[in-house]
Amino acid sequence: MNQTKSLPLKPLDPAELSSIDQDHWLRMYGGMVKIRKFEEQVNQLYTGAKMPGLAHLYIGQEAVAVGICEALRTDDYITSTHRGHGHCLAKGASVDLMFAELLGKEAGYCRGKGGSMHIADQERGNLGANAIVGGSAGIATGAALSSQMRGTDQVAVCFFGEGALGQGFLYEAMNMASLWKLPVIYLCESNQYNEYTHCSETTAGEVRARPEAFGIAFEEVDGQDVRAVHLTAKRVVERTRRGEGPSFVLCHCYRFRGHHVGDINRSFYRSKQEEEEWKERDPIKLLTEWLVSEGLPDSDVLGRIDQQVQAEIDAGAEFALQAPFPDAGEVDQHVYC
Amino acid sequence: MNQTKSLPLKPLDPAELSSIDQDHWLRMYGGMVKIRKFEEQVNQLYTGAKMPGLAHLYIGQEAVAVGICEALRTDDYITSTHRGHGHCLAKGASVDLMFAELLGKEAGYCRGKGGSMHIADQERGNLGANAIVGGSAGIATGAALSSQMRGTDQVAVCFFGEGALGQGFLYEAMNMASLWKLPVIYLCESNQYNEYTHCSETTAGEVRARPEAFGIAFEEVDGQDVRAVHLTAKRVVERTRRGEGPSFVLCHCYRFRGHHVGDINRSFYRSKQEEEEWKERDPIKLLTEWLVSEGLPDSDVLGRIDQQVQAEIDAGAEFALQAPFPDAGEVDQHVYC
Amino acid sequence: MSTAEANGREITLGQAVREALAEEMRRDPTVFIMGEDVAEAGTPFKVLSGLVEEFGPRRVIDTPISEAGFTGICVGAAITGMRPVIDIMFGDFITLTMDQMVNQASKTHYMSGGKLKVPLVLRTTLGATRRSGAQHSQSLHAWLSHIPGLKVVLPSTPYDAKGLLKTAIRDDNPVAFFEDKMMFQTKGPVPEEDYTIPFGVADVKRSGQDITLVATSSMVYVALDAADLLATENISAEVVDPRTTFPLDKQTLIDSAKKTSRVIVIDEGYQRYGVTGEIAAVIADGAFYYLDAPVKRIGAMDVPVPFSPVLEDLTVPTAESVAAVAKSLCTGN
Amino acid sequence: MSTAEANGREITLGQAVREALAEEMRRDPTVFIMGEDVAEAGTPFKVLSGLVEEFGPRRVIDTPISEAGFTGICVGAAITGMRPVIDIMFGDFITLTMDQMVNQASKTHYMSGGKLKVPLVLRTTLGATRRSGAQHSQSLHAWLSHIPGLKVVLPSTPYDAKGLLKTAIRDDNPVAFFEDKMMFQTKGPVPEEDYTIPFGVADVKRSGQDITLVATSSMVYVALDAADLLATENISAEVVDPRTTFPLDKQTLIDSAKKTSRVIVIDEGYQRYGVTGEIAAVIADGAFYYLDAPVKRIGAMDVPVPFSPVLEDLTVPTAESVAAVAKSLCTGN
Ligand SMILES: Cc1ncc(C[n+]2csc(CCOP(=O)(O)OP(=O)(O)O)c2C)c(N)n1
Ligand SMILES: Cc1ncc(C[n+]2csc(CCOP(=O)(O)OP(=O)(O)O)c2C)c(N)n1
Ligand SMILES: [Mg+2]
Ligand SMILES: [Mg+2]
Repeated sequence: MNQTKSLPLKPLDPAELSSIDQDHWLRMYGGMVKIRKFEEQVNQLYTGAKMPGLAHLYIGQEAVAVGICEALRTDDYITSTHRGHGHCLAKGASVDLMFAELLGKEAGYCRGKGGSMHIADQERGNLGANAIVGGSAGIATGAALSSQMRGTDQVAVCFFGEGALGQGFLYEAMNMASLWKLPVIYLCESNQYNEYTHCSETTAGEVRARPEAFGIAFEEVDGQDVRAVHLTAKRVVERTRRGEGPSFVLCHCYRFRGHHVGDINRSFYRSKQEEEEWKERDPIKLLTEWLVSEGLPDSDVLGRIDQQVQAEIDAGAEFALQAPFPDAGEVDQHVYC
Repeated sequence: MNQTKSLPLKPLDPAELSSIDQDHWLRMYGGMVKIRKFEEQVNQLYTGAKMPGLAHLYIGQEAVAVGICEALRTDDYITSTHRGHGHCLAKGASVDLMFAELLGKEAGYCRGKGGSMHIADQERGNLGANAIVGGSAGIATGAALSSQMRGTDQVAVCFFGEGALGQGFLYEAMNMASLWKLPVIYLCESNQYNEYTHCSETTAGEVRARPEAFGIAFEEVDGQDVRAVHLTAKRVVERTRRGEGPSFVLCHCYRFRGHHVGDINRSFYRSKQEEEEWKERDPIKLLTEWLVSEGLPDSDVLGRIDQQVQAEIDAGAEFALQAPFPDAGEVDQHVYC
Repeated sequence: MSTAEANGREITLGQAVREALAEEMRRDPTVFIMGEDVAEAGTPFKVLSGLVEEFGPRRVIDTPISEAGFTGICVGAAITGMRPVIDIMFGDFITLTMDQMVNQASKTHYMSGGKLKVPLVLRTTLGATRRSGAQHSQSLHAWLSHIPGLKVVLPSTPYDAKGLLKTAIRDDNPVAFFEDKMMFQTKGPVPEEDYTIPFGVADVKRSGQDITLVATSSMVYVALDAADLLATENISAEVVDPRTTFPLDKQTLIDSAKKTSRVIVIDEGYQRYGVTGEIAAVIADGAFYYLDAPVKRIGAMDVPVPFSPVLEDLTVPTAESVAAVAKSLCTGN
Repeated sequence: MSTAEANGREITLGQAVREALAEEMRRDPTVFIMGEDVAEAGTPFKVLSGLVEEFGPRRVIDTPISEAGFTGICVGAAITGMRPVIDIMFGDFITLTMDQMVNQASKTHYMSGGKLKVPLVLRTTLGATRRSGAQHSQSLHAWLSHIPGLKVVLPSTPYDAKGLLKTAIRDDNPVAFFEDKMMFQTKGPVPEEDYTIPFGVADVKRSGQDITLVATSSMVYVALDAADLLATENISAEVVDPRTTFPLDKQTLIDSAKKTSRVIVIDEGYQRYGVTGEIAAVIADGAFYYLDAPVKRIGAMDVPVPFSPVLEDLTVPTAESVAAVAKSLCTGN
């Protein structure tokens, strides 16, 4: 069954919707397409044995990263996960330096030392992807404490998958965030699976009750619909910036591909049918249909965006492939400041 | 203000009350008196420099340990805390071997190797006190899993102070206990303070909402009233034994003394007045008044119990003082089986 | 029992681990497995494939992502009569289990004066060069080797893995069992018959006269390859595998050092304050009057493991780096 | 700046720590303290008494009992411009912070290619003989010394504690700072003036000719007392305090060993796979051709720390045990 059908999701408020002009929606369309094409390229690089390590694709979840980050300022903070390419791009990272990092090149965001699971982009407030599930809950919460202490109005968004709900560390951080009214948003991307195990086998009770138990405001949204995600994000981010304390946003979504590129035969943990049903609600398709129904300036504006993005992706991948690896001398640099 | 006044506590059900005969209440009276006198003796031994280390007295909380353990079988499991003398005694440990352990003597329950914070009494299902706050949540939950796997109907009770609510580890254990319907009872003794910090400064939201968020049944009880604790315990233990899954019982109580014996000047964290108000609800006093009002077989039955207990305590302390320390050769025994 | 009795039967290290688990689970109904994606998925490394089909989900238990929590639950189950085998996917994640392993499991028997015991096995991985980045590539076995009350096993061959894992499961103490994630496909002779390998018995993987190479886990292959390189220079290297860092077979290590008078200790953990320091100190003390050269150590470079392959490969010991040091020790320059 | 300039001013190690914190908090508004019962209570050891009165509850922050959680929060605060000083009451509880210290704090700078930094200090305690039992008596500094990206400090005197803590707070890297809980009342000369002590510089606490006693933290006093005992037997012992296990001042240790040709390494951590192994290996290698005897090690006995005083006292190095070993090394029997 299509799990989103059973979700208690509110219809969108037309007034709120129209408060955002079409250009902004087109921006988000471009942002989602960029993530999609970036990941398709990653898939090619990986299967073409050009990319080492592991590749956890964000395809299918684009609406979450874009809907949230479009509501943030450049100086707002995010922390990300092993499935972090989408968050990184949505926060404004450039494609070429990301590809370079994924290929372990010196031109990469982390000089090739971090890799896919550790990209950080300080200039845009991305404090880094994290390969420890739940591991960044403290970093995001601490960034929020720091913003409060320094008297800035920066907001911190902690992206994590629903698997992180298993880590007690998350509740320790949420408890303190609530006690100290920190400007942090816990952004749970519930794509239904912890690797190969369905979240219903790992999560007792109601997810919403967990943040609420720590006095944290809860919101739930259809993570396949960038409009729903973004409208909620705007509200929550404003509230958080005003100093009203932490929130928890549960985004119901789905990863269209395997847990990582190598996860091809998925029938032992989920059905083709389930995958197909979710793909009917492809976030890019949904936004496209709505934009078209709303009427576009000219018919191929979306096509032009697709082309621009594709060109950027091609150039970025090419740049990364050509870029040199770090010198051997780099290996023991940056262990200490 | 007297915090229990503001608590949402149900009046006792007369039917339930009368389901327990007076002898049993007298047993519980004796059990509480034993803990009280044991701890008074510990206080003397400690201030008399006869007992090494730290002494965290249970005085004031006797109704919790006794009310719960009187609802358990000998083969049921408990795990305990740094403030564990009461749990240990209520589960049936003998006074002399406990004193011996507290003094580091070979005759002690742990051959003097454990001490006050680590007494274990396997024969009576006491899997041990624990000096890591929240540290035994896994042990109790695992004992419940083991009972389920071995097909026995043993129940496990995890005693912990409200300070342990700060440890994420507790939520990891509760989540799995709920998922797997384990026969474990999380027994939170909320004596209001984590050492020298009031729990309101360390606990966001509602305590009851935390176990409920993990799908765990919640009960709340006046921890100063052994009748309330015991009636609740009976119900919860039966339910748990029937295989209905984990429960969480919040007992509102108060430690009458310092966090440990050395904690004399407490005015920086709590007022004399608050202490006095709570002492009005001394669990032994409350039970005594009720028993008297109900009518006792003869007027000095309680006095006789007091004397018997005092004699046991005196003899136990004397035994421990006379008992020899372990041989030097013991030091590297029992590191491995 | 020895590899000889395998008469031609070869299996991978991953299969050896699975066979040990399956056979012990058949032998003893109190043995069970708990961890993330251990059941249908058989772990991301597929080491446990098939076990849930034979033993069912009550004995091969998928958990939430709660390493501390399920390790603690297994401590409790072990104290009360079960024999859990904990699966921690990547060795880097044992950081999350340290309170339960070190403050609880390792001390329970002692603190209870010998009353309680904690017969559990924590299986996890070590080893770099998988391009997994700094949080999925560490070899943290030195930490657990430091803790009284724990035993630590580092198998290097399928034969050792099977025999040592059976011993670990039958042991009444908490045991940490580290498998190199790059070795799961390594093949070797393993007999059909039931056998165990005692802890604290080092194995001489190759005997030699001129220098002793003490190596753990996959570093044994690095050492063997180095020995081949050295042989071409007429240097005869002995390769000794302690197999367990605790209990440590000091005598065999010291005897080999006395025989060859030169020693290099090779381990994939961070070099400083790690396994190489302890073993080097033990040998330098025990064989002091026999050594012609200082005991040398080659651990992983003391840096977080970098992602970039060109950098990551520089952080681990190699046959070449070992042979180079060995040669300079033997030729005295 | 040196103890000489104290001109008579003596304070306890606890006071020295407090002074360092207060002075750094006045100097730098980004420095703050976080931990359990650190504010009004000033910690159970009263080391922080008075700080909340001066700096207020926004800079001296009481936390829930969530060691992992607030350590992680401090990592995030450090990455974003603050300089947290984390208070972990007992060193045994660092087990709960290992993922944040080791997988996050220690690797962030490297994994980000040098972009992010984590200027935090984790202050905690070590040391036994307080009758606190197996979970409140450990000295786990070897663990953090093993991890690239961390620096580890073990002050032995009030002077060193103040100067090293200031250096730690001003350092841009994550630093673990271990204070022996039995040493808080130890008095020593400390100047009024601001001073810092660089990391990686060992201090010769007593100079001698016949044997080198390398000792950390409170073991320095054990070594000094042993040196007094040895003096009565006309054995002149040199006592060297590394002060930081990383960075480690190998040169000073090796030079002392070359001078005396005999060495004992004394540390209160568990002996096996700990600090003594690393330092002994470094010296045995670096001073190989100068040593007249094997480098000996005296760590804590490899057992969980027992509660009973008669047993606990047997587990730690003493002046007598050190002197006995030293004598046998010097007299060759
Ligand atoms: C602490 C920890 N435990 C286990 C893992 C291995 N692991 C990597 S991803 C993953 C599943 C995460 O699921 P979720 O949080 O829902 O994120 P998703 O992959 O669905 O985006 C696991 C178990 C890890 N990286 N960290
Ligand atoms: C993990 C851990 N952190 C800190 C401590 C130090 N400590 C001992 S008791 C205590 C307060 C515990 O409060 P609570 O759980 O309410 O138990 P109570 O003392 O009130 O009975 C603390 C912080 C500890 N023992 N373990
Ligand atoms: Mg998921
Ligand atoms: Mg309390």
